Amino acid sequence: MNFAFGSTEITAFWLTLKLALSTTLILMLFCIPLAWWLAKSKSWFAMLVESIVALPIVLPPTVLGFYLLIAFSPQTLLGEHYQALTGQQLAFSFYGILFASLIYSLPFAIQPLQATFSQLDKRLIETAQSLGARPLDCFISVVLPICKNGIISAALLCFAHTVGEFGVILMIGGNIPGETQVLSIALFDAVESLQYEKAHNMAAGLLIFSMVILIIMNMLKRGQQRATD
Amino acid sequence: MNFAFGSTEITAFWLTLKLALSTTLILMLFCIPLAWWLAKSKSWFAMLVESIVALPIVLPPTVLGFYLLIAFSPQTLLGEHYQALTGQQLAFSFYGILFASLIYSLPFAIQPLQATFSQLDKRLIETAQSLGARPLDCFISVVLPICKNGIISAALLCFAHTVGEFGVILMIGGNIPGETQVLSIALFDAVESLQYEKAHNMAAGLLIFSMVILIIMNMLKRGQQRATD
Amino acid sequence: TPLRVAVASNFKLPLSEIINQYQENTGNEVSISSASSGILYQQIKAGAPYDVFLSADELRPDLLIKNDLAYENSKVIYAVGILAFYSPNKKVILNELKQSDNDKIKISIANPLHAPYGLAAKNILQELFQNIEVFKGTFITSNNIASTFQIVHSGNAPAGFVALSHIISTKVPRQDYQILSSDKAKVPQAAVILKRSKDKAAAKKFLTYLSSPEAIHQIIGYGYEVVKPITVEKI
Amino acid sequence: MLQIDCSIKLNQKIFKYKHHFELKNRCIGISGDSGCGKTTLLRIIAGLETNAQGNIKLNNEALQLSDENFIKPAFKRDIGFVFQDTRLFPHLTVLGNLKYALKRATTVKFSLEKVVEAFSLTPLLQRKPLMLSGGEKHRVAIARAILSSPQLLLMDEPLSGLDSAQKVELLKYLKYIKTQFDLSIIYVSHIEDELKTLSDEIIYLN
Amino acid sequence: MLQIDCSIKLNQKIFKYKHHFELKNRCIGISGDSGCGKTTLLRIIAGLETNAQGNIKLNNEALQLSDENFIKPAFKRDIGFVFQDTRLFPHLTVLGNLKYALKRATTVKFSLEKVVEAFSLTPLLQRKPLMLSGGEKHRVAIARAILSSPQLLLMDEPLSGLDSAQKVELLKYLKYIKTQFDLSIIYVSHIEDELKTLSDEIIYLN
Ligand SMILES: Nc1ncnc2c1ncn2[C@@H]1O[C@H](COP(=O)(O)OP(=O)(O)OP(=O)(O)O)[C@@H](O)[C@H]1O
Ligand SMILES: Nc1ncnc2c1ncn2[C@@H]1O[C@H](COP(=O)(O)OP(=O)(O)OP(=O)(O)O)[C@@H](O)[C@H]1O
Ligand code: MOO
Ligand SMILES: [Mg+2]
Ligand SMILES: [Mg+2]
Repeated sequence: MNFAFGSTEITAFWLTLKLALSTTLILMLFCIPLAWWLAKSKSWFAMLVESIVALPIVLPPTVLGFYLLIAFSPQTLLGEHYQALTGQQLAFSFYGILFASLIYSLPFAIQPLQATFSQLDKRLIETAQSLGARPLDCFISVVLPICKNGIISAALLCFAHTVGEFGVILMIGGNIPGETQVLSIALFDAVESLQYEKAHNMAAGLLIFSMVILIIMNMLKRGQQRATD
Repeated sequence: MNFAFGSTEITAFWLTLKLALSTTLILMLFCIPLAWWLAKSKSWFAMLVESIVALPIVLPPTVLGFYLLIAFSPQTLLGEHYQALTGQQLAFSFYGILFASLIYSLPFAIQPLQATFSQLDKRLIETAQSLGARPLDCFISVVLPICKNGIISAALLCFAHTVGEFGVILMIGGNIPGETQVLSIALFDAVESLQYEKAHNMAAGLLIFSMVILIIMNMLKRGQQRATD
Repeated sequence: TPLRVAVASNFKLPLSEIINQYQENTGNEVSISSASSGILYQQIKAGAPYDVFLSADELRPDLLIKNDLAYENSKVIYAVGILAFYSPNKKVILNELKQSDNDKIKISIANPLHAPYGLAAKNILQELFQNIEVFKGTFITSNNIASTFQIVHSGNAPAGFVALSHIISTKVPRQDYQILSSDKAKVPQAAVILKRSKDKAAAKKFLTYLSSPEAIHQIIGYGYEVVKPITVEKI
Repeated sequence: MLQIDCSIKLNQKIFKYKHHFELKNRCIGISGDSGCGKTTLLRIIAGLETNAQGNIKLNNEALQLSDENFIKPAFKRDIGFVFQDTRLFPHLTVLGNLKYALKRATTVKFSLEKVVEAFSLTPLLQRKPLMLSGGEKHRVAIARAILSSPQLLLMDEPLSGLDSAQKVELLKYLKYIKTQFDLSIIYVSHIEDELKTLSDEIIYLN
Repeated sequence: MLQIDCSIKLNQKIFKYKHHFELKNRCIGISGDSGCGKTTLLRIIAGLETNAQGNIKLNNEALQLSDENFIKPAFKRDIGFVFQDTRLFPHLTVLGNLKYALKRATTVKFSLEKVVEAFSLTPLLQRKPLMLSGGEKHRVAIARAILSSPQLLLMDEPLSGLDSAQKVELLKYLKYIKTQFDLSIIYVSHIEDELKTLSDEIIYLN
């Protein structure tokens, strides 16, 4: 435990960036196919999956964290297998908070993706097929570029949401610098311990950093839009 | 206050429902026009607004709550005017947490809406104009129904996100039964005070309730989809 | 309107019971708002409509008094929290901790930066090991003492410095914990009456009730100690 | 009477239009090579090309005066448009599409029943556009534009998807309503026959 | 050789197709009233109507055998389609659309340059579809389908947006590639002239 200040914030910043990027990347890879299936399928099963996948938003983060804590403990299947496989504990590790972030941000990736996909003109898919494009090819060459805006939107929500994530990580992170002490936790710590100036500085930094990311993403979106019109 | 179990949760449940419905309704009314403007406008100003509007997600909820608490205090402009106008305090009141929820959930409404709108076929708007539809008429009779899925998605995210909202309300709500003690706070209280059974029951109830809402919303979406195809 | 009491979350359970009795005896209504002492403190500074504040430490009530938000002579120590070393099945024995355990054994602890129980734990460790910096990789810091307990209780850490009150209210078997009797393991919890209270008399009456034999019985039953009979001076 | 003196730049190329059409219950046919700017002309008249510069007057009422920075918005111009790519509203049934136009007509000159009959749309009324054949879509698009009862109707290759029998019949119908219902038409087509049958005057753009 | 014995239910109505087309470097013209099921026939052949029941064989290779629950997916059928509503990819330029087809051709029979020249697409190559005129879109759609070098090319009223000069020229070109490049065509149109110029056999559906 590091009781000294200073480089704490910088470590926390990099950790946050790493966590947010990993979460966004993994969620996009996983959710794009899932959302596509959800948008196309009309079955009751798909509807059920869609609803389940949205559930993590309604659980207060700290409560979600509490249940994850129980799920991560070495007595459970998940915790036990993870420990057997890696020799490490899931809670209080980077992979633990990554896992939690994935669950927590899942709905924010799925929802916009699905809305985008369901709006796609299905005739263009027929066209790609008639030109000999296999399903995956068609998806990559037609669906993804046309739905670019929705995908960027989903990635944006995921990223920002993970940066601001707090309650879950508070529960299962253990506040370990360089491993689980993300910016949001460090910031809250500062508020709690009455170090207001430090808190204000960090909040300002977080906002400026996020603003930059958001502006870049929005520029991408707008650039794309202009070209399509 | 009633210490017998049961009625606390029921009060909290109704309060949560009221808060989530109000937030969703107000945000939809406000964000639909805003998102439409954002999706259409290519100006730098719009891009800036878009990025600012997304900021609340990156601030950890408790930290956002901390700053709102400062903003709400009767020493500030906002707090002072509110108190002068209503004779009441903004923090620790239902309107206070409603205001906070609105800010907190804003990005979750804007993002999917904007993605949806930007995907709309602009030729249909020209068509409506040529048939004599005024801009508002055109928006209501063409844009909204065609973008229904994205709008439902946005409403869903807002609603669910408000139900699960925690950190902000904890900060500025003050945990007052019937006024600001929403379900998520009551649930956290139960966890904090080690009343696990109570916590499990409430979490289960929350999940079932949300599941029902989500399934209904998804049915609406799917029904709509089927009819359009 | 009921009397509004803001209570640090670690004391919410005993307080609920005490208030049940209090309402029965006096007919006066009391409502509870609970959160961590840190959050309650922020809220009070922002004008929260509480009458009485039961903190988990002495620092925050003192700060409120300094800021002229609470009556100086209303401050009382309503309970003294006791730190315990909790390790199910005695996986870790406190006195046998070695520097070589660093990184291998995880110990749950409340954040000493702002949680009073965390500070107490840090002090104890310092007393035992002088230089605790060598245990860098050992500690898992939580934001409050309830999560500190939950982390051990759920099996995610083999041991932790927790509040005795949590051990007692979850009926942890006696062999799984060790009560730390050093003075440094004590956490005096102070209460104050807030200046914005509209009903000082009721607040005072309630605070006085906290030192009644019935209340003390409850407080002790939950694993706290009390200091000399508390009296609320004239305010 | 329609006076146009406009120009517009598309893809670095400037398209210039200087025309004076006598309209009153007449049909002006417009032909010209593909890509010569026929659709663009109609779009300018309808007010859909906001980048156009110049002046337009319809029956002495100004639709656009660039000098005065005046441009009447499309929805206020009493001008109907049958688009080359039909553009039916996908969320409405055929009936919904027709009613959409009818409700927004400034003066209702046509009855829904009569138009539905003239275009043989009865069996299609409850269908969504995605369930229509190419020719069916074109018929609905024309019927919809007529039901909005415009002063001037712009038609961009409206009969391209129809079979010969239907073409003959609809041309007859258009001729009939043109004189009976005080309607002026500007009709773009590549097909000489159609143009000759309907138009009182044919103009070749290039 | 194409053997079809299929039926499909659309809007409670059953469309039945029982045909035997000799294809080898030939063009089959198809005509019929609007809404009689021409597009539907092409869609079934292309494998885009998954609800169709029955059997289809192309040059003795099965495309669909309902008894054996076999249906060859559209992307595996070596069949090109010029859609009535063009369907250019909006996110790609004209060149992008053409290359899209070229890249996915199983055997490349046509060179991009030659086709671009034959359809006079050079000035359009860098434009997005939204910036094209109606006729230009149709030309790109035909060129794209040809560049995918299919064994069989299905064309649904492909020349409807073009001017007469272009029509004549493109019909000539289609005739030329049909014989030179081992291509079979099924050509749907309402216009007798077109059908007669191109087709070796004309079939009237109803
Ligand atoms: N939105 C646009 N942006 C840029 N250029 C455009 C746009 N729309 C059309 N053009 C170009 O302007 C020219 C005229 O187009 P227009 O649609 O008016 O032609 P047209 O005479 O209607 O042709 P057709 O008979 O093929 O429909 C064409 O070369 C076209 O490529
Ligand atoms: N997806 C669909 N669902 C239900 N009915 C459809 C669908 N597509 C077409 N139809 C109907 O099936 C019939 C045949 O349609 P098809 O598109 O094959 O006609 P077509 O011969 O190509 O006509 P056209 O010459 O007008 O293009 C039409 O009456 C049409 O309304
Ligand atoms: O009740 Mo506390 O302030 O979290 O120990
Ligand atoms: Mg045109
Ligand atoms: Mg057709």
